[in-house]
Amino acid sequence: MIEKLNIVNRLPEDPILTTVDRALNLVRANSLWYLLMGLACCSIELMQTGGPRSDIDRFGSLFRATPRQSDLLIVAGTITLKMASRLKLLYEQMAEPKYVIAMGSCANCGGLFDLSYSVLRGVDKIIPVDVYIPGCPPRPEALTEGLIKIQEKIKKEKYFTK
Amino acid sequence: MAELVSQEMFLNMGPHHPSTHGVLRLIVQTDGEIMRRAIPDIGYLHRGIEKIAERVPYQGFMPYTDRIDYVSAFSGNLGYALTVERLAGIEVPEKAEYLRVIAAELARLGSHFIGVGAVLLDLGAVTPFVHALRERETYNDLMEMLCGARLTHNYARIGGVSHDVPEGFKEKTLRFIDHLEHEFIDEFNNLISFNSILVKRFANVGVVSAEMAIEYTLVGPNLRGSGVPFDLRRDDPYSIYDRFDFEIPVGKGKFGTVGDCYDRYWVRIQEIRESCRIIRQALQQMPEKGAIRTKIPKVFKPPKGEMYVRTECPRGEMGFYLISDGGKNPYRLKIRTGSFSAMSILEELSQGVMVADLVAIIGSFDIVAPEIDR
Amino acid sequence: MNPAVQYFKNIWDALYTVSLGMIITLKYWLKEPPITIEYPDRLKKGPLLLSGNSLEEIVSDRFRGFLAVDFSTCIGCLQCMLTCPIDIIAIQTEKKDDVRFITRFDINQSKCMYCGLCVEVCPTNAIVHSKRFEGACYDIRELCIRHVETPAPVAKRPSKGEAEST
Amino acid sequence: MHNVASIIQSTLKNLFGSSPSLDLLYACLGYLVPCLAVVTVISMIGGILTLMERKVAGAIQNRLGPNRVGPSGSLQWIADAIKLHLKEDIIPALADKNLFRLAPYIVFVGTVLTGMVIPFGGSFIVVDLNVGLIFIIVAVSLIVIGLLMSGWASNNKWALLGGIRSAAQIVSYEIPSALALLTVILITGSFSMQTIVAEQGLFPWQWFIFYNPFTFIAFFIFSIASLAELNRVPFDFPEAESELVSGYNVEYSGMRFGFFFAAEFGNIFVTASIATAVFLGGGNIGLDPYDSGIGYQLLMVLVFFAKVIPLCFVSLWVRWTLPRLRIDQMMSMCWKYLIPISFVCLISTALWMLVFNGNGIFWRMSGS
Amino acid sequence: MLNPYGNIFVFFAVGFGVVFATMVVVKIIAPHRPNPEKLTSYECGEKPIGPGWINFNARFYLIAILFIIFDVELILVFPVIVNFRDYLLAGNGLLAFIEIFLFIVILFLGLIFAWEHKYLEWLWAIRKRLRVDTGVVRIKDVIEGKSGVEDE
Amino acid sequence: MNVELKEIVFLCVAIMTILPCFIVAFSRNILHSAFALFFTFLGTSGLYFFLDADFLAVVQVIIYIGGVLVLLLFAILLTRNIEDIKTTNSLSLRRAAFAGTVSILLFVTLLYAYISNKWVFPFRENPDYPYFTIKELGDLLLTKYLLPFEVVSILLLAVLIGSLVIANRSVR
Amino acid sequence: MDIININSYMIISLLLFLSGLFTTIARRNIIGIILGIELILNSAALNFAAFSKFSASNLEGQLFSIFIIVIAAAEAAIALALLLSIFMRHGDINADKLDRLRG
Amino acid sequence: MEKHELMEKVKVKCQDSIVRVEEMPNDDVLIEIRKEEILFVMDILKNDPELKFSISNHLGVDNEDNYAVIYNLYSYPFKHKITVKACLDHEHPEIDSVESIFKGMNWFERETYDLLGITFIGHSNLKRLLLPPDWEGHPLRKDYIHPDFYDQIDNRRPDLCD
Ligand code: SF4
Ligand code: SF4
Ligand code: SF4
Repeated sequence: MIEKLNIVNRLPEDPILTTVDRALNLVRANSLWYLLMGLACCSIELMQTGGPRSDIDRFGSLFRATPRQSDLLIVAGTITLKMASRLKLLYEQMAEPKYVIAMGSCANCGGLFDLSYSVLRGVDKIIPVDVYIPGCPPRPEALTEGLIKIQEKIKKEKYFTK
Repeated sequence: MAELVSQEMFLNMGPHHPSTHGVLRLIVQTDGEIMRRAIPDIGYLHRGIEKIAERVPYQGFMPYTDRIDYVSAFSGNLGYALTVERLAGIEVPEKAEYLRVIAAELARLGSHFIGVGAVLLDLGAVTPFVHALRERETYNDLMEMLCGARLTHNYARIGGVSHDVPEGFKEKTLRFIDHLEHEFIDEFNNLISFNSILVKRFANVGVVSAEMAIEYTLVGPNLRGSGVPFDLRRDDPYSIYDRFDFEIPVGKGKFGTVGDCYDRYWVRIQEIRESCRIIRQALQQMPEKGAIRTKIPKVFKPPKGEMYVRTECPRGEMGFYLISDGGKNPYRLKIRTGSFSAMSILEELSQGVMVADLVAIIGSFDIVAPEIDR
Repeated sequence: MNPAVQYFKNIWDALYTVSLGMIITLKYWLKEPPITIEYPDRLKKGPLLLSGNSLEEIVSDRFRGFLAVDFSTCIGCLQCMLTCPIDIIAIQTEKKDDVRFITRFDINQSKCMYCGLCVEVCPTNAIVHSKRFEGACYDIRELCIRHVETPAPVAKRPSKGEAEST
Repeated sequence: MHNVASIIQSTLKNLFGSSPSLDLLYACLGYLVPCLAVVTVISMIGGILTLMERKVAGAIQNRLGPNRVGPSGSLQWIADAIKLHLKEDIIPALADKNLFRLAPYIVFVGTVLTGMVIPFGGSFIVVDLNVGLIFIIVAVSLIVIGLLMSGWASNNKWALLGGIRSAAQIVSYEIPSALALLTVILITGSFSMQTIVAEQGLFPWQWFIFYNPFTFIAFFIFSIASLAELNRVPFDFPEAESELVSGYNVEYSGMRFGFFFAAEFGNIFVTASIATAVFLGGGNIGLDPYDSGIGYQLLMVLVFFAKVIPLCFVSLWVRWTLPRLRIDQMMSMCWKYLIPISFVCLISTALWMLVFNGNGIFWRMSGS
Repeated sequence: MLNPYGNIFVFFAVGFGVVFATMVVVKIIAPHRPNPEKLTSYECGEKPIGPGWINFNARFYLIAILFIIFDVELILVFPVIVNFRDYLLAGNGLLAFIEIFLFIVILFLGLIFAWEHKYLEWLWAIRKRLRVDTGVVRIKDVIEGKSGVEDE
Repeated sequence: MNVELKEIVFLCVAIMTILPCFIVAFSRNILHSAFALFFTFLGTSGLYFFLDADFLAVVQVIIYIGGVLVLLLFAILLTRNIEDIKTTNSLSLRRAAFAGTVSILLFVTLLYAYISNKWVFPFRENPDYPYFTIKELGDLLLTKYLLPFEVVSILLLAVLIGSLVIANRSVR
Repeated sequence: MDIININSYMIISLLLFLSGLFTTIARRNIIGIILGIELILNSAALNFAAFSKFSASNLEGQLFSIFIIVIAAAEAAIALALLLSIFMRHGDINADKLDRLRG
Repeated sequence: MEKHELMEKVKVKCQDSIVRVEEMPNDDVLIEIRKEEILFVMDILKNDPELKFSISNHLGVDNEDNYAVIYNLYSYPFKHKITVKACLDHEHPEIDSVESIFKGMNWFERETYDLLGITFIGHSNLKRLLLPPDWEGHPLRKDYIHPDFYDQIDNRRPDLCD
């Protein structure tokens, strides 16, 4: 019953609400917790991004070990066909609102393992991707940029308004 | 004491699990804390690199060797280049050899930072891991100076290396090594290695005897951790390793039994020192000028034949078995890696240990998923 | 050793080593400055990145970033295209009135592995790795970079000596 | 017995007059206001501690830590809190839904209850219970049940394992921590927090930690045991990321998880306060807390926080230094080291008092 | 009026109320889009095998038994300890001390019993299997000595 | 207005004590029974507070909830798996009928006895009921009940050893 | 309205006792039975405390409550240890089945 | 030990199990043996006090007209290496498992089975190791066709730039 009262994306446009939306988006954008998940080489750069040099924690992103508590799935590396269904499940288990970064060529489109028989050609085949980051691997700064892109995207989203 | 006998129950560790170092699944049969055994289920990162080798030219395969052991990408480069060179009988210029040694040892440093750091991370010590990452950041900088990429260097070429030493590289490396030898390692040891909690967690856990290690084809630091003083750099020298003076750290049961997790960990810590020594010597001996690369034809076709070359990677020997049919692509390339063997021992080793120990054991083998799966 | 002695030694060891570690972390906490480079918005000095910030601090000279093509020197020899192990460079040339035009020079940056093999084989150094690494985008199609918009005539093949010098 | 509620009531009565219905209202207000204040303080400090944890981690690890929201990141915790409110609340299909919903309530209530007996310095204590100090143990018992409940209701192996581990751990460490506190009770002869604080003084040598060598040890035992009760490194088994993914809260998302989080960090503050009050003199500046002017009262609060906050930081500092023990080592540490030692401390303190007629090294027992 | 303990109930109610109110707010302002996949149990990305049940180690159980006894003991000793000071000041300190001492020592015997009979150990079997000797290690020596390549 | 805050709270606590009892008695899920017991114990402890028995209330929570209930939960979790738990706590119908009859009969009789008010005891609040119960209890334990106190410690020792031995034999 | 009196306590305690009794008799599961016993003991302790306050003028009632709680805890420890032992031996803790096993 | 010495010794010890002995360029000795004798040869190589080999690498090759399995052995005490090769027919590639002699071969053989479809008789657990159990075909065979679909995932990806 109480679900009926849910106002997410249900309210009409209205200047005040838009401001509220914007404020909430700002908040959400600055508290993106990512799922600790390294798939392949890119995961090393993912670690480095969390490391001292280009500390992703600056933007309020810290890692969570379980998908339930994370907002951001950073697909860092090669997704094999064996892994694909698992990744999809993990994505599904994340709580709304959730975002996906495809990090590196492999996650973008299979990358150099396009020639392989067992590699999924792009993570967007199984889950929706919000930001693609090129690079093999993308350097930490590039990942940071991707994060900022996600933040920008979130800031433009509507939350309460339709 | 036989623990409580109960119905079998299975627990999935992985493929998404923080302690499985990449994607690796362990099906753990346990009574909650103490496990009957852990069955590794691998292949979540099987990218078919061996098949790809049959589909790309010899030079074109070089970037793929970065991705076999991505933590120390250059080791893969080196092994592959050596294999092809030996098969085709290509001479490598002197300076290139030195550069290769320097890069390979730097890679070993970089890899051990992760290897040592990651196991500590698994044990809940985050700070040492981050400190190790900080040092690795310098390693990445050095490699980027040298060849332009932080992680996937693609530095070696068949017949040499791709770039000469850049301006300032030598000084920076020396400074880095000094820092490691005189500050970092001691501090790191005081911070964590001698910590009695760590010692308690590592000592006498996951003991691999020397016979068992050889039986299961363990290699590299894992083998040496079991007390077998074997290092390809010394016992089967390749490149120019016979010119350097360095020692082979061996597990001696520092805090417990020979071949326990602590020994493997400690061997790695000591290898950081030894690598520093090698790099220093190489930097001193390296000729100032000289070619860095033997020219090979654009369409490179080595003669028909077979070749097996092993190199000492941070995770143990990496062997390339190359079969050429005289064409421009390899006919068959088999890559033998250290983590693969380390993984296969896990099933036996995991019997009767605790979940927490399993984490320590996996970590102490310093496993990298694509090395297992390729 | 006597178990009783061992008992107290354990306590002592724990205290000693733990405090050893704690002192080090305390030192870091209070003394060591952060080494974080605050990309993207708080960088200093040097040439600008796309985002308007300095590059020099973070990227070395040889950095292999996005590929860039200089059409004033490209001779349309297709070497780069042939060398690339994963065929991500697509070049088409057209011959019009004895002049070859490059009508298409597409590089799929989303797939490139930044290996530098294509750069090495280019006889004229027309294709190089720029230092650009920022390319995050919402649509993967943005990562297919079409270097040719209007067909560009190929450059003259350099003389032997010049080519050697690359 | 001092009671904030009655003070508020009488103040309100004086201000707005009295009538039966108004009285009821005043009574409600009198109870609600301090309670809400304490809940707010605990959750806010919990939130700030999450931020401090990240900042301290940053400093120790050569990083910066959060620095984008608010001046150098100081509002990060608010952003996190708001974000958690905006997250979907997932209740897994296989979970025991009612218990799954109930668990965060119990854990949070357990934390909040402890806030009741914290002497914030001066007369700032919600109610100075006779059983004040034991009350802390009560709250801990509630938390144990909450964690077990969350672990079981999730219908998830990791969660259950985490819940059981944390239950076993917390109950085990309850004993040494209680025993360590008892050494002080020997001296004060009262469980009332205000009495305990009042027995001490402004200067370090008047604190119970320096009463005799055994209380000194007891302080450390209490600190270690409370680290364990808080599930903090080196005892963070229930949520050991590398073993149990995230422990008992694996399946919790959004604000339900937020309550666990808040409770966890709120508890850091709570235990630090207790250690301060019991061993470090609390907010005592040598004046009578009830008879001093408001300025002195605030000074006492300041003194109290000046002691609590460093203790909280020590907890963070330890967390970023040490690795995690193994579960059996943790248990044997409790049963083989902490409990016997705290027994010895207790008995020795009693003996000490017997011999020295209740006087400590510097501390003098009144009336002796 | 309530006596001071009334606060306990109020705290209880407020604690529950705060959580409840928050959860209602969350219901209203948070998105809610369940689907069968989302509601599966998390098991490291794998589809869960079997029920989410774990037959945990019976050691925990022993610990709980041990705990409950000590807990009871603690409770009984509370009132006595509180009185210790008064007795001391009244000159009866020795009586109280002996009582506390006896009580605790008896319990301590229980602990020693448990210790001696290895009820506090977890890993017998494994210890034996790995031939672990409780070798003595001087950590301090190692630290103060060379930490480079080790000599035997 | 006659209703005092105290009485409202008392009613709430009483209900919180009694309602879960029925879950304990009738739930098919034994863990639900156990967790319901949690509230009963909590409620009882609340009732103790109304009796000014602060120490008793605290003891109730610490031992019953912190100790017994945890132990019970461990026992349940150890001996049953979750799927089973949901169904196996069934009542034996025959015995339930018997028990129900007995209970109802007892209830009716005793209730009648209580409210028919034929009992004449000086049921009144004792004005100088001791307030600081811990000290008083301690006094009792140190004087009048010294022997029981020490006997309890022996009993506890016996229980400790006995239960450990019994449980551990099966663990082995 | 004065509901905080001995009668309300006795009724509460009665209800506790009866549900405990019912549980003890009707449950098949041994743990269920133990739950019932705990309830019964609890009700007894409550009664002691109530009478201690409303009739007697000293704390002995409370002391007895405490002893009851102590005994309850000890009972639980022993009972559950036995239960574990039974479970390990028979793989079941159903009282009915154990009856049969005895024969 | 000299290469030739080793060759002689092995020749003497294994006698007619050996089809041919060859020197490889990498101061390595290659012996080709008859596949039926693999256990015999391996046993000698491992247990002979003068040889004491242990396994270092194993692979299978699809030679289009036949299969070959290759074992690289290394002797830790004597520091010499040897390559053992056996040819299998193309229709039914089968060979005895040497798992009983070298424990570490368990996974190597599983991998070869997985990727090449060579059956190892007497192997304790001959299941797919790397690829998912429901995978079709053995990828390292020369006639293997890369699949486009797996597990309801369309794994084709048109070139981005076309
Ligand atoms: S994109 Fe490159 S670096 Fe990243 S996982 Fe793929 S191959 Fe590795
Ligand atoms: S860098 Fe490598 S992958 Fe990229 S276009 Fe050049 S050759 Fe191809
Ligand atoms: S870029 Fe270089 S290699 Fe490529 S076509 Fe132009 S000249 Fe040839």
